Amino acid sequence: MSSVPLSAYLALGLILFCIGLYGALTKRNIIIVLISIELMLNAANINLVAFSKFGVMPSITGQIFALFVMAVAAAEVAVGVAILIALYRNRNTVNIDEVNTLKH
Amino acid sequence: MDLETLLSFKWSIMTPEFIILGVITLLSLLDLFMAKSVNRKLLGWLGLAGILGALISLLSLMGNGPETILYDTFRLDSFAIAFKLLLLIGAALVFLIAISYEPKEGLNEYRGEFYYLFLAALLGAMMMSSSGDLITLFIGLELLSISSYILAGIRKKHSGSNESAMKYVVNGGISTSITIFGMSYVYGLTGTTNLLDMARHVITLADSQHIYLLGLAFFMIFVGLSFKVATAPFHMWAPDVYQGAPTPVTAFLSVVSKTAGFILIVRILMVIFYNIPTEGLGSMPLLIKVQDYIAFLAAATMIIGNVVALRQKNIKRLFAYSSIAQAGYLLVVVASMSAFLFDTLWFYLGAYLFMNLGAFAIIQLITQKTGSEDIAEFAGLYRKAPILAIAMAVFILSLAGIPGTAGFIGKLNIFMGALVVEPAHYVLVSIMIATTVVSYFYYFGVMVQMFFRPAANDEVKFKLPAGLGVVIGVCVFATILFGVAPNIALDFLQGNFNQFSDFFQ
Amino acid sequence: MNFAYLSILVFSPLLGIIALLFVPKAKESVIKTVGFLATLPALVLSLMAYFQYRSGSSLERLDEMVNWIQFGNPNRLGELFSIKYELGVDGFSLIMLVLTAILSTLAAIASMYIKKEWKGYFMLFLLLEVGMLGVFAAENLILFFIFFEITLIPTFFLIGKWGYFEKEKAAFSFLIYNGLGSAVLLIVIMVLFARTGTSNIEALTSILAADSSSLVLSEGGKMGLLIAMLIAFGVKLPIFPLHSWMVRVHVQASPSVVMLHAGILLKIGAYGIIRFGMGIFPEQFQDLAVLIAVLGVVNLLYGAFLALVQTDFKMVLAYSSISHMGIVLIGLGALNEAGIQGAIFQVVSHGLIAALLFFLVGVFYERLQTSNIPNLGGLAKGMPITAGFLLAGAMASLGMPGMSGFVSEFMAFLGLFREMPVLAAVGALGIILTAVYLLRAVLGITYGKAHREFAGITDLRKAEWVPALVLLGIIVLIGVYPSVLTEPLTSTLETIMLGIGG
Amino acid sequence: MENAWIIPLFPLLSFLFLIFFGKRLKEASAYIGILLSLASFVYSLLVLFERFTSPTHKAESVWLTIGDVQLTAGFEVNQLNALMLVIVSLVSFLVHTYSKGYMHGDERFHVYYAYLGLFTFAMLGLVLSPNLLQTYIFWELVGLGSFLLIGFYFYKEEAKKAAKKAFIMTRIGDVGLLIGMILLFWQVGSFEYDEIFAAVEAGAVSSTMITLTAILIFIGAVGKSGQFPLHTWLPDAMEGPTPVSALIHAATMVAAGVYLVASLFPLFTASETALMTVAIIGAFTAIFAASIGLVQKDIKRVLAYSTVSQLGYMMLALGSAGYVAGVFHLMTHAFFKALLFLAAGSVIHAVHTQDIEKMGGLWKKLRVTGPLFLIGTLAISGVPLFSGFFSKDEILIAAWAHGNTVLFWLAVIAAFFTAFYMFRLFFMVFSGESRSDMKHVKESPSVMTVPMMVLAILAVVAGYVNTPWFGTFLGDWLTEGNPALGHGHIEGPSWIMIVATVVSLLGIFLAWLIYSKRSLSRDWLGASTLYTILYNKYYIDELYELTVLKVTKGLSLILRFIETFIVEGIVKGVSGAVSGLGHLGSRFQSGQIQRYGAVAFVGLAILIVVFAVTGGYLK
Amino acid sequence: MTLSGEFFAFISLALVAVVGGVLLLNLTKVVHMVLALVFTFVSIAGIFILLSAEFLAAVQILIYSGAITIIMLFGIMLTRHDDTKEPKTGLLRKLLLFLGILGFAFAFYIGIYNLDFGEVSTTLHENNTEQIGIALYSKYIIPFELTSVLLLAALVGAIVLSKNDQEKEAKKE
Repeated sequence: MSSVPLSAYLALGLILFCIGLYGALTKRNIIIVLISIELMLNAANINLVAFSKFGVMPSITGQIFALFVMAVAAAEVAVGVAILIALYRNRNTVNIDEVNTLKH
Repeated sequence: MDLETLLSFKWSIMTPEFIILGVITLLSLLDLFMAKSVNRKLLGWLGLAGILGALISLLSLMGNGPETILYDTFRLDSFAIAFKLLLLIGAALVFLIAISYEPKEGLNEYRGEFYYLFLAALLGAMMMSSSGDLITLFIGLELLSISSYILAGIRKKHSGSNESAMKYVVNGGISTSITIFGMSYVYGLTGTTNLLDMARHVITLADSQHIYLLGLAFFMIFVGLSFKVATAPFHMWAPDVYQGAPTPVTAFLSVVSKTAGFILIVRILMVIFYNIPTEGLGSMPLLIKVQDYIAFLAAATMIIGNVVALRQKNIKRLFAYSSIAQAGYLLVVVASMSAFLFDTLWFYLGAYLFMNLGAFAIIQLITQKTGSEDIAEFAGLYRKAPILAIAMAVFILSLAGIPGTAGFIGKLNIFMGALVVEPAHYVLVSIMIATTVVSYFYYFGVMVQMFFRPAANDEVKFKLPAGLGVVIGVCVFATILFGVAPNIALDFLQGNFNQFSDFFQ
Repeated sequence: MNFAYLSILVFSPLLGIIALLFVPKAKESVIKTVGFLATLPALVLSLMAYFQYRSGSSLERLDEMVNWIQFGNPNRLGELFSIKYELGVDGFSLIMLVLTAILSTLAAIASMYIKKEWKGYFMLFLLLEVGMLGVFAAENLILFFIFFEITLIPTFFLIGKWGYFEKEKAAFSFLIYNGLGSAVLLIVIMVLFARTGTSNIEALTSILAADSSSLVLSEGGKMGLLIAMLIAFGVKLPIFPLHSWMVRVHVQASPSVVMLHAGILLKIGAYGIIRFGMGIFPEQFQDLAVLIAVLGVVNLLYGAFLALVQTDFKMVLAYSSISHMGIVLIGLGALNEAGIQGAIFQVVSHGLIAALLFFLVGVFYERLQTSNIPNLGGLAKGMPITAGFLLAGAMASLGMPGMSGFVSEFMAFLGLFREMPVLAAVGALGIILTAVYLLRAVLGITYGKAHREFAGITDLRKAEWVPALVLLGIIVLIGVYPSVLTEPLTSTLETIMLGIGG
Repeated sequence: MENAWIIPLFPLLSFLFLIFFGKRLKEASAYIGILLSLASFVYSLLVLFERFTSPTHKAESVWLTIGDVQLTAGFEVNQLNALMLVIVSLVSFLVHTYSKGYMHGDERFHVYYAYLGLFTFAMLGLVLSPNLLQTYIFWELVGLGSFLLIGFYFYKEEAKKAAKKAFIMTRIGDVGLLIGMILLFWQVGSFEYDEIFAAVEAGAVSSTMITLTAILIFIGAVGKSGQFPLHTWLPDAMEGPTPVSALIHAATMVAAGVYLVASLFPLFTASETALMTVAIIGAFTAIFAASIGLVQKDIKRVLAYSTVSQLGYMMLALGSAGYVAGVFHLMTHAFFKALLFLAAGSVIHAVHTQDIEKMGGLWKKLRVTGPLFLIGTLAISGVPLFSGFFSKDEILIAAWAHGNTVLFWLAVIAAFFTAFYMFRLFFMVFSGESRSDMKHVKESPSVMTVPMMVLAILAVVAGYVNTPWFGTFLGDWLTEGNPALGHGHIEGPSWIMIVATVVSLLGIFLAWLIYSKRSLSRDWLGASTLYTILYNKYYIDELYELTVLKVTKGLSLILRFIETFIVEGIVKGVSGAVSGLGHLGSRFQSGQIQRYGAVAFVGLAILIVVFAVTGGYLK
Repeated sequence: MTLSGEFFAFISLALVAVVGGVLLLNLTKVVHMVLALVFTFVSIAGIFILLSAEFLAAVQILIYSGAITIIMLFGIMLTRHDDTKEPKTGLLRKLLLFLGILGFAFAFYIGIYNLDFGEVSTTLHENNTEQIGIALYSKYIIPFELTSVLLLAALVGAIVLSKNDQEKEAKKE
């Protein structure tokens, strides 16, 4: 049957998750941060879909779950960008480090 | 599935959700079609009526056994009812605060949205409390989160509000990713998203690798969700977001959203992870094994929340840290995993709801009046408005856990739960108590301002809006009532929810 | 005596609070009268209970019990994990109730020196009285704790708002120390409650007494709880080195508040140690007896030495309180009848004496605006009666026979000399030092050359006579006829001794 | 006799009445005081006469219950008590009377009488006490009375200091008494004298314990009776009104120490060490105080040191097993010393100074006081036929008989000193030139002189109740039925009496040579170091100042240091640490979004790694 | 693991995805980063196809490569997109973060490197879309409907927040 084992997919998911995470936590541009978060969600999707095929009880559920995650991700991005735009209007910056007036 | 099957389900158990959904629709349509000149506060009262309607319908649903629709994607067990009760009461009070919210630059244009986004968030929270399916829970969580992101940023001309929303959305996104990543493993190792099926599956688990992965998944889910309840290590966003967000939103985040987070944590933890054996059938559950980690996080949360609060000058920030600390106390409940877990959690969340919302109502009143969020604005409150000052004192005393208030009974519950188990969590309890004493410093700091310090200007007269008046009144009453006669609540719990025995059915 | 006698007694000051709600803020004399009157029901009721007890009626008839809080499922757990509203008294607590009621009434009179916001003051004052009365009437640890904490908040405000220059600091100091103390106490109580499912003192005593095989609590656990309890009450008492808050409070709070604070609140610590520490953990207490006695001696001498170099009379009294509380510990450490009885006597006696002395401080502070010894002197010239009372108070405090201080001191030492003669001998030094510092201070104030004109300064006013005379009267009464205390205490002591096995 | 307990109540009544209502009575207060003390005296006298015929009476009732132990209070009338009752009430009555004249015009007249009442009450109570505890109680109360009266002139700094000193010094002794008494209690199980004696006799108490408790109790006596080294308060106590000095610091209270030792005599005799201690301290104090008395210039101080010295005599007597001698001297001393003080008071009343250097030639002006003073002086000097002669002689014999040769000679020297300084005093005050500034010297009113006369008579005749010539009536009576107290009369070599007479006459002669006839230079000692040392009372006060006081003060300061820097320091440290932690935490909250996420993730990673490593899943 | 077409497909898709991710981290221009990520998203779609999730693959391309990327680009254009400077992040934080990620990845890796539940033949690839549709509209109707509320909320929110109403206010003044 399949020549690519489950673990390979999971490893890919893990790697992408880590990349996304690193990006989300180090990148300065808020847009990139948001995109990185999307990448993390996508990595989770890979897991879900992979489990859907190779899991304990293969079923369509995993794919459905992934679908919902995508919908959520889309909504989140939309809101994120909208907030960014509102912020940009007031602050004129997209640099995440400059968004630090609330502190201590 | 045809329509007939669809209609054969007992949709009536979803009445509260439908009511909220209906009101959301109604409000959005009304907002769209109503003339600009019409005061949108009307919508607020409408929304409040919706919440109260949902509350009534929820109460009427009480006392039945667990009912489920569509393979547990909706599930109404006593746990759900009990906690939804809190969510609805909290939301109703928040709504009252929101109706009286008058920020400087005006909110009139978005007031309609403001209200129904609250309702959307509430709907998400309600779904989080009454579903037995991971997907539904996740969607509920996201509905709550995304609505909250928008709410936090709804004062879009206010740079603090923007920043707060930005911080919220970025950190929320990360937390979502972490949670979903953990969930994907849980799904993968059980092959289902139905919590009870998962429980049935994992209970026979013997492969240590699977258990290990589930352990990792546990941590991811737990840390991801700790964002929602603002506990360590995912607590740092809270002060900034609370400070920047509009006060009603802060109140909402600190009470309703937090409650929902705990509901979700408890449900996932208790159903899935409590049933995972560590070494084959019948051995110690995984949850017990990681108990110490939770306890550690609880301790860290309490310490951070209470200690950093000492330095705060901004009242909203102060309450943010205070609510971190309170979340730490609640985490102690989770960490102790006693037989009293549900009762304790429910009672404390209830008490917390009243005392914190009451406090926020007063905070909103004062910050709005003076235009500053500095604690010093509370100076001389006793002179200017003695009743307000005494009400605030009641809330603060309750938060500090002084007898005679609901907060004390709640803490008593927590201590008992933590000590009644074997081995007892002496260290955790000690830390909790020690940090409580630390909290006296800042809580009583506010008291000192209100009662001891002279007011900067005695001119300011407080006009108490009806909404806030009701909130404060209800909260003072409830805080004292449940402090003096807690059995009203506890008997209610015992009498109507049958020890949450249907939780695992 | 019948239904809810104790409840009415304990909560009667609430009536005053309610009445005060309807009195306009500015009506000073009305407020003061109402505040004073509100302390009377408790006084009358407690005295009635005392005399009825003396005339042979049993105290058990006063017991009250109502279900209050039930944790968990009552069907499954039954009586376990239920907290009842249980009030009841034995001889010891009855005495403390009477003491509280008396001192509250007198302190209400002494509150005439309050200069501002009388309404708030008296409301808090009465709330404090409720807490204090409740502490002594509670038959149940959790209820005890609740009342214990209720005393905390009004005291915080009373110190912080109506005190002297550094009042806020003192209030915070008070709050944090006592907060910590009560936190530790809460742990102890909750551990006991969680382990045994009950917080009733008697039930706990019998459960732990029957627990010889350490099923409920390990030996170490019991010891730990006792030590924690000692720390908790040690803050209140205060035991060296947990005392610094108390000095501040004594100096900064207004005299009427200090009367209650020194008179009653500190005594809660001793009451707790005797009632709970000794009552619930008698065996462990025996192991700690030496430590307690040593602490007692340390307290006694430490307080005395420090009192010796203070220039503020209030500081002298504050350290003298520390020193005198050492005698309580000495008596407890002796762990025999004489010692324990001495300790209880000292609790009552010091309550009265401290109240008297602080009241007098209030009297002359009100007139002279200072309590600094070098600034005073020759008070006997201008205010001979005040000076006389002051001297009498000092005599009582330093253990002059014929006054209550002697009886308690004597019994405490009598007890300790039996068990640890050498330690007791060291402690006896404290008796000398007490005389030294008290005379130094009191004579410094009353005797010697007057540093000021006393023209226009009146001696004791009529209303001021009452507290001074009543307190001194009781002090002398106990000193001359100690049976007023010993007889009610007999059964309490027997119970304690039974637990200790002596 | 069954109602002997009423005796102390009269003065108590006087005290209570005067303290509450005295203000209105003003000087009429005196009548109340005098009347009530007279009542006491009369009653005491009745009791004494009754005691001659009937046995010891004792009545008690429970005072304090401690578990199974019941402490009692009551009264006992035995020989010693009865005798003391009379002495005390008599002197008290006389002083009450005398004071009416002496204190005339004082604005706190009634307070004075109230205090006198309080003191008399306490003293009579002390005398009647049947047990140690009660003794202790009244022991303290007499101290209180003494304290109040010494400090009567409270506005004088010296009076304040003296009062304080008196209280504290005696308290030091009292603590010894307290300890001794409590230790004894736990040995015997009772405070009752008879039970203690019974236990001691039965050997129920170990001998070390007897010695220890006896010495501790003796410390109490040392404090009260102004024995070395706790004597320094007594001379200072002369700051009080002079009648008070007569009553308290000569006749009664200071004798209480002697009385205490006498009461507990069987205990002391059970321990040779204890007896020896008493004797040595007594003898040493006798000569030590006498030597100081040689050079003092204050009339009352001279008398005070003489009191100390005489008390030493009494102690020596008791320490030499001379129970009768001690008590006998106590009695005679009470009379002649009270007389001397009252006479001195009369002098002071007349000349308004206490400095004997400023006096002189008063013999002619004070025609009553002078002779009375002389009688007293003769009595104290041990001139034959006066009371002092017999009692002192008794003491010397007791010392000799007991084998304390060294102490005996010390006592003899002290007797010489006594005679010398007393006559020095007499001559300086009464003989020689009258000073120019003493024109308006007037004899005291009869209310003052009559009491002195009574005392003078007693000072002469009191000795005859116990003489080797006319029978030892007193001794026989005192020791009757109580062999533990020793014999009523100790036989001694007759040369002792001669020696005593010779030394006292020698002393008088020397004093006459120097101070009256002035054939020897007055300044024979004036500039010498010895004089300075003596004048400064061997620098004992300074020594105490340097040692005890400094050490105490130093300890206090050290503890204050600990208080501020360690006790408070730790608290500050902890609160500082918490606050610092808060500061750190709040700084860490930098506002940077990603830091928050990073913290969360790193936290997660740590949890996971720890879980992986410790979970036991890695194979 | 046999060398098959599927294997090669996986390897190449995975490589593209990872490279895309790494480029995201290392490129300097924002637009480039977004484009790099498009590659990743597309290859993930490919992975989905390998996993018999054709419908998801299509959705992936539509949503991620299409919608989300476009939104991002809009976002970039609406804001200041020439901002390329990357101020130095705290090295310590990067290091800590890196260590954290390393530990995290390692912990997971040892859990999954040989995870295998055994092959069960699935019918996922047959009528994939229909299966999804049926499940979505029957079993998962509640979350599905809830998602619609979620999207509505996001829509409203996005409009409210990004609507530019400054001119209007300017007019008022």
